Amino acid sequence: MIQFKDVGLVYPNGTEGLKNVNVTINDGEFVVIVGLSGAGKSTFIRSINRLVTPTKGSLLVDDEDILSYRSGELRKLRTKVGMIFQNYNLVKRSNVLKNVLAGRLGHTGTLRSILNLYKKEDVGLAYESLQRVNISEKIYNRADELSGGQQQRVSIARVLTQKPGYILADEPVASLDPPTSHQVMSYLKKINKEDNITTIVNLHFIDMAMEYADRIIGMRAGEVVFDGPVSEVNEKTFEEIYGRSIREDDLRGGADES
Amino acid sequence: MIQFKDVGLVYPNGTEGLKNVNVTINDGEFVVIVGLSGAGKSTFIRSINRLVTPTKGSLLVDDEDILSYRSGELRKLRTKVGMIFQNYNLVKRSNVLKNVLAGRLGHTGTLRSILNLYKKEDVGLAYESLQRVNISEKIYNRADELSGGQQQRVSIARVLTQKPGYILADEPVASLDPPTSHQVMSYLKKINKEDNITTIVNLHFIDMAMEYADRIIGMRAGEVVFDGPVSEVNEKTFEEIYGRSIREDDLRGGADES
Amino acid sequence: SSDDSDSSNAEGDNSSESSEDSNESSGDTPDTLVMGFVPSQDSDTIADTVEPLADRLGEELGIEVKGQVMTNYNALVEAMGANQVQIGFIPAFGYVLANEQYDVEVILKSIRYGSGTYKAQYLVRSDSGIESLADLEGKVWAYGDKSSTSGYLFPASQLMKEFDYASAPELESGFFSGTVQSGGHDNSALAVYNGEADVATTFDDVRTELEEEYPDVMDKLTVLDYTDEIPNDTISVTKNLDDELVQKIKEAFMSFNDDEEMIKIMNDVYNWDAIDEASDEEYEVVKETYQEFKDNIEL
Amino acid sequence: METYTLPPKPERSLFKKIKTILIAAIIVAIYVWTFLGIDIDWARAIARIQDNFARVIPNLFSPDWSATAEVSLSILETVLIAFAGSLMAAILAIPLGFLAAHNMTRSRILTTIGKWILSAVRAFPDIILAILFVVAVGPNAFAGVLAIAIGSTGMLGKLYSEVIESIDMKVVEAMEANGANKIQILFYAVIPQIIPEFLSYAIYRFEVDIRASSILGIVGAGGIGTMIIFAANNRNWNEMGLILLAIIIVVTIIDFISARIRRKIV
Amino acid sequence: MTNQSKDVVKGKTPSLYPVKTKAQVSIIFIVILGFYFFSMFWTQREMVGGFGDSLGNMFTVIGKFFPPNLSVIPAIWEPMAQTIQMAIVATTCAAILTVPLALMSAQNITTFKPLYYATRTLMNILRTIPDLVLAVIFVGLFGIGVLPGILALFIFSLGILAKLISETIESVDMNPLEAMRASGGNVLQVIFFGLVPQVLPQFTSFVLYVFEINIRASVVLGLVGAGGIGLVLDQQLGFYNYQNAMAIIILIFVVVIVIEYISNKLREALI
Ligand SMILES: Nc1ncnc2c1ncn2[C@@H]1O[C@H](COP(=O)(O)OP(=O)(O)OP(=O)(O)O)[C@@H](O)[C@H]1O
Ligand SMILES: Nc1ncnc2c1ncn2[C@@H]1O[C@H](COP(=O)(O)OP(=O)(O)OP(=O)(O)O)[C@@H](O)[C@H]1O
Ligand SMILES: [Mg+2]
Ligand SMILES: [Mg+2]
Ligand SMILES: O=P([O-])([O-])[O-]
Repeated sequence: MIQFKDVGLVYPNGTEGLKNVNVTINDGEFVVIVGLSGAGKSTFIRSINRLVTPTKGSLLVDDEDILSYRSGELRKLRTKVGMIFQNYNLVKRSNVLKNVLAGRLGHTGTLRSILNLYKKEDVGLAYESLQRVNISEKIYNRADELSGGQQQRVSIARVLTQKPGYILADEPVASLDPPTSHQVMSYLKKINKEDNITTIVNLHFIDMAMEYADRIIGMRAGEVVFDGPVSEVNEKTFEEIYGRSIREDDLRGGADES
Repeated sequence: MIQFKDVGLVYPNGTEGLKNVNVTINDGEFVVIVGLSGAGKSTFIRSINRLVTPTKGSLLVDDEDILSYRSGELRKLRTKVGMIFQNYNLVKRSNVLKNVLAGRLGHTGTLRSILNLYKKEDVGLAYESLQRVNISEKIYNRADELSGGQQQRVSIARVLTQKPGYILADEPVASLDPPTSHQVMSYLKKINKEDNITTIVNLHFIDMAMEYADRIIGMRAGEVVFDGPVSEVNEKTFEEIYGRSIREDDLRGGADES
Repeated sequence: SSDDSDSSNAEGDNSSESSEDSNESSGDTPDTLVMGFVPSQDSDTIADTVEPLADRLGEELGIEVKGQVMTNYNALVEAMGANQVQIGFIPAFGYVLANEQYDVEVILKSIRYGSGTYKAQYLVRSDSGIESLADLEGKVWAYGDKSSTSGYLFPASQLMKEFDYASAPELESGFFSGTVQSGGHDNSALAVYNGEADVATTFDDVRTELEEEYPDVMDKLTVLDYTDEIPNDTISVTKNLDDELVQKIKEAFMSFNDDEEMIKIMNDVYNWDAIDEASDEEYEVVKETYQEFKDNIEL
Repeated sequence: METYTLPPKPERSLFKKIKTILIAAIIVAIYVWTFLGIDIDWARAIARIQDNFARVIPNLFSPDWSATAEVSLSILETVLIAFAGSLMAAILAIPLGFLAAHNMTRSRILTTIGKWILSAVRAFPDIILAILFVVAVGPNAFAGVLAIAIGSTGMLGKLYSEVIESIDMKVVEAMEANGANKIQILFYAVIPQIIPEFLSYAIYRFEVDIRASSILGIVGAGGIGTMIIFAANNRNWNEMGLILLAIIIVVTIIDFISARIRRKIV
Repeated sequence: MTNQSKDVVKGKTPSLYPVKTKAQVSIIFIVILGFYFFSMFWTQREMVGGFGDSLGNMFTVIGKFFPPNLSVIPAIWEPMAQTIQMAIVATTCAAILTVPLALMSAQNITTFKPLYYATRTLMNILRTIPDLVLAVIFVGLFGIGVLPGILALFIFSLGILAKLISETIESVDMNPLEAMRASGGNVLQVIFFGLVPQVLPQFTSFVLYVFEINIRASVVLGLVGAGGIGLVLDQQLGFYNYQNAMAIIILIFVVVIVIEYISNKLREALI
């Protein structure tokens, strides 16, 4: 369970990234965060694994306030929380397997990992994760030899190998074309359901959010302006989030609608 | 007018890029070429300005066979045929105006262009082109400061500045999100209509092709398997082109349908 | 300043001495002797190996001897100071530094062309009309570099005495109208040959080195005058070498004089006719010259 | 053609304008100073090369084959010295490169110290380094190895730090988000990104060091350098020709081998 | 590839790298390491003393360089200036001439193979010749003076610059160049519009890097009568004025730092 209690975040330059955020995310939920560019979506997500640190309030993950964590605890937290990035953030020159095994780093001793002495189970897990996202045949290819969608799948496999309790995904499909986007979102959803991993995703496109989310959180200027199940989303919600009514441009070809 | 007569192209490694292609494209048409990846769409387009050279048949542009052209004539041909690329192909470190003026290179003496001594009309033309794609306020920004859609608009402005008789566009929207894609396609269509420039575009997404094209050419394994007006396209056409019936993934959220 | 560097170094040496196992109280007898060799420039064939000599010496002494050729005497001086090299073949000027800095002692010297000394020469163009040193006033002077005994120190010292200049900079700018630092004796001679300078000071006789490339050099350049005698290269040893060993080294070298084969090697490879005993006093003249220039050498 | 007006160029601040003018003025001044300071008598130079061409060039191109064995041995020794020295430098430069890279060492003071150490090492003339190592280990090839190692560390450290500064930090962030510790991040996110460049700079430096061996002869560190200096002092152009040929052959071979290795590893 | 996939299918826990890659890299690694140990052994075989008092000895000598006699700095300005001037001329000329040479030795620009190989070989040879040898040859040809020094630096810089810059050119984004060609630009126009803006920052930084190398190389040039600060340094060492020599080293250090500062500023401005 993740609880934001009165969380505020002011960046060193004075920008207010989060304002007075109160949100509770239950285990196993698939939450999508939508909002304009600069609304604070990334800041929200990155607070959860402390890539940024809120300056106010308290943020509880599994009932512990993570804001006071220091390096050792922080690494433990991050081992528990997997993250997927817009640009995949793979090591381009390393091969797929090594990239995926990097997900195990938090569970592996320093020396072992430096010497590439992974436990058999870890390598097995990595391979299994690659199979789950259907890309196990590329195991020895270098990451830069893969297409965008394939790279994103590898990065999902990396997170799976981490065996996290939570997955955070910051615009995981922004660099992908629509069919591939759907594919990636489907994988995320599948994993959310199969493994019961709480998943929090940032998206720009509302129709896609509607298709995959259990629950939608709308942000605007650092504040949460909407929070509810997909069924509650209506025209007015969009106005709240985007400050104007929905336009065709806000939609990205959802498979079901067309 | 562009005429492919029995055109074939075999790449040095033996791949057949084009097989026995016979197509005539009339002035002022807006033609969209669709087909699977590797079908030969790019090869088709790039033959027209001789970025690749067919190895068989004859290819007539304005009734002259361009396959025999050598460097001087080739430059004249390319001055007449503008091209837009998937990745915009702008010089990232140069500013927008300079990028757009590059469209005038074929019309400008070497010394003049190297010394940046453009004719006043050329600069005027470049500015006007930027205005036509609504991006004139970014004239002094460096290309890498622009978003993808803006960059593609700059590259359209570059082609407009060239004052071409033909525009070739090789997947001009593949790196763009749907709203921006529609915007870029609209600009291309607008220019096609206003200036009566023959426009040939490669697209992956069929619904977008249907929306903007006058005529669709379907390719498969180097061969033209469909050629006809949009109105003639039906379920069977897709099967011919893609070797299977249409799937939701082939569509990209068209604005009108949703 | 040389005094305190001396004392500080003495300490360093003592400590290294105690750390090594010395079986006799008077000094070291290392298992291996290192012989460092910096050839002076006035030989027309300069060897880049001293192996034959080192091997022979090793045989005579019953100790392993290694030989290394260097081309910079600073390196040799420092190596002797650090006791990395025990026997040094050093030109006179380098010896003076080594003696001053690290109490290196000369034991032998080389005999070339039948002499234990050499001298510097003043070279002028034959058609220049320069007939005496006095005629050099207002002319352009070419020398190799300032730390060359024959190329700079001795001639400069001679001219300063003769024409009464107190320091080298005054000589260079007062007596001469200009100077050319050429980097080498051959270059100095060529500077005169080509008319870029009027007089070159070199060892006697650099022209033989140039004869092959410039067949007319003997005619075009004449020797105007010579300097005083400069003592030849030394064979020196570090001060903490065992006295008996030093004696043996001396004897071994001297014995080469009676060995036809060795004489031939030395002549072929180093231009040496023979080896002779030498003492520190013989180098006094170079020491004086060094002192004279040391502090007022123009930067 | 209709009339048009370009939008005004973005206004640059007065300060910037002055700065630009000032920089331009300084550059012009530097060149004026340079060309006034350097006087080359071209007529003399041309006369000289006409005289000397025949003395030097033909001899350079007719190498003195009799020295082949000696030259081959020396160049081999040089290769060994350069190899040991540059590999040592390639390793020594790594910590310094990381210290001087601002994205690895967050403290500005430490990076500045790192950069200054590298500059100081580079400013130290090779010849003095060589003397110091002769003092340390005696006049032999190993002194050369050490002199080359230290001398090369300055340049390699600088180049390394630039490579490190240009890596993709997003990957580092991704590893951080996994719970990897600093050392793991180093091995998983940083090293894979820098290896190819490090490798090519190290190989490049190896080549440079083979050439730099001339300095070694000065201190009895052996190798081809001694022969170069003696050939120069003796004006022995034939031997110089042979030495040059040997160096060219060796560096070409190294170029060839290293290109293959690089292809394998990158 | 097919072999690898088979490997994968067979075992549930594949090895981290394909066996073949692993073997190749290991062999290369072992060979390099073996060669290293051999070199170390070979270069140390002449070593007599061991490392016993190496550091002590070194510090004794280093101690002689301190304190630096900074009072000589005014007197060494002139040769330092001469060195800088020589380096400026050599670097500038090399930077200019590098442009065509680097283009000709870049595989993606020069598609005419013989020309590419010819320039590449020529550049490799130039780069190979030790600066001292170049200086000696040019002194032999032109007599003493700054000209042979400048020429030696020039040739030497040219080799380095052409290599570094041609590699930069080979790594540029070719797409804009294709766009220029597609709009009818000729070869020169394509290069000026498409290529130059992409390589300019690297170019500047390499030129300044070579400039710094040239400043330091002049120490060697001093040995053959090419003048400059190297001659003075050598002289001061020769007379055992180590404290003066240290002042010269400090001056060189300052120049190196200044160049590095300028280089950083310029790069920041250009990127
Ligand atoms: N490191 C930072 N320092 C200062 N301000 C920042 C920083 N990161 C983000 N901001 C600011 O904080 C606000 C929220 O940014 P955030 O990245 O969370 O937005 P977002 O919703 O993710 O936007 P996008 O959709 O563009 O990614 C923005 O105004 C942004 O400019
Ligand atoms: N330079 C080349 N050399 C060899 N084969 C090539 C070359 N360029 C393309 N091909 C091959 O020619 C065929 C047609 O390629 P083309 O690029 O025209 O396809 P496309 O329809 O544009 O595909 P995509 O949608 O992926 O861009 C493909 O099989 C491709 O692999
Ligand atoms: Mg964001
Ligand atoms: Mg294509
Ligand atoms: O050997 P010299 O000192 O006379 O040059």
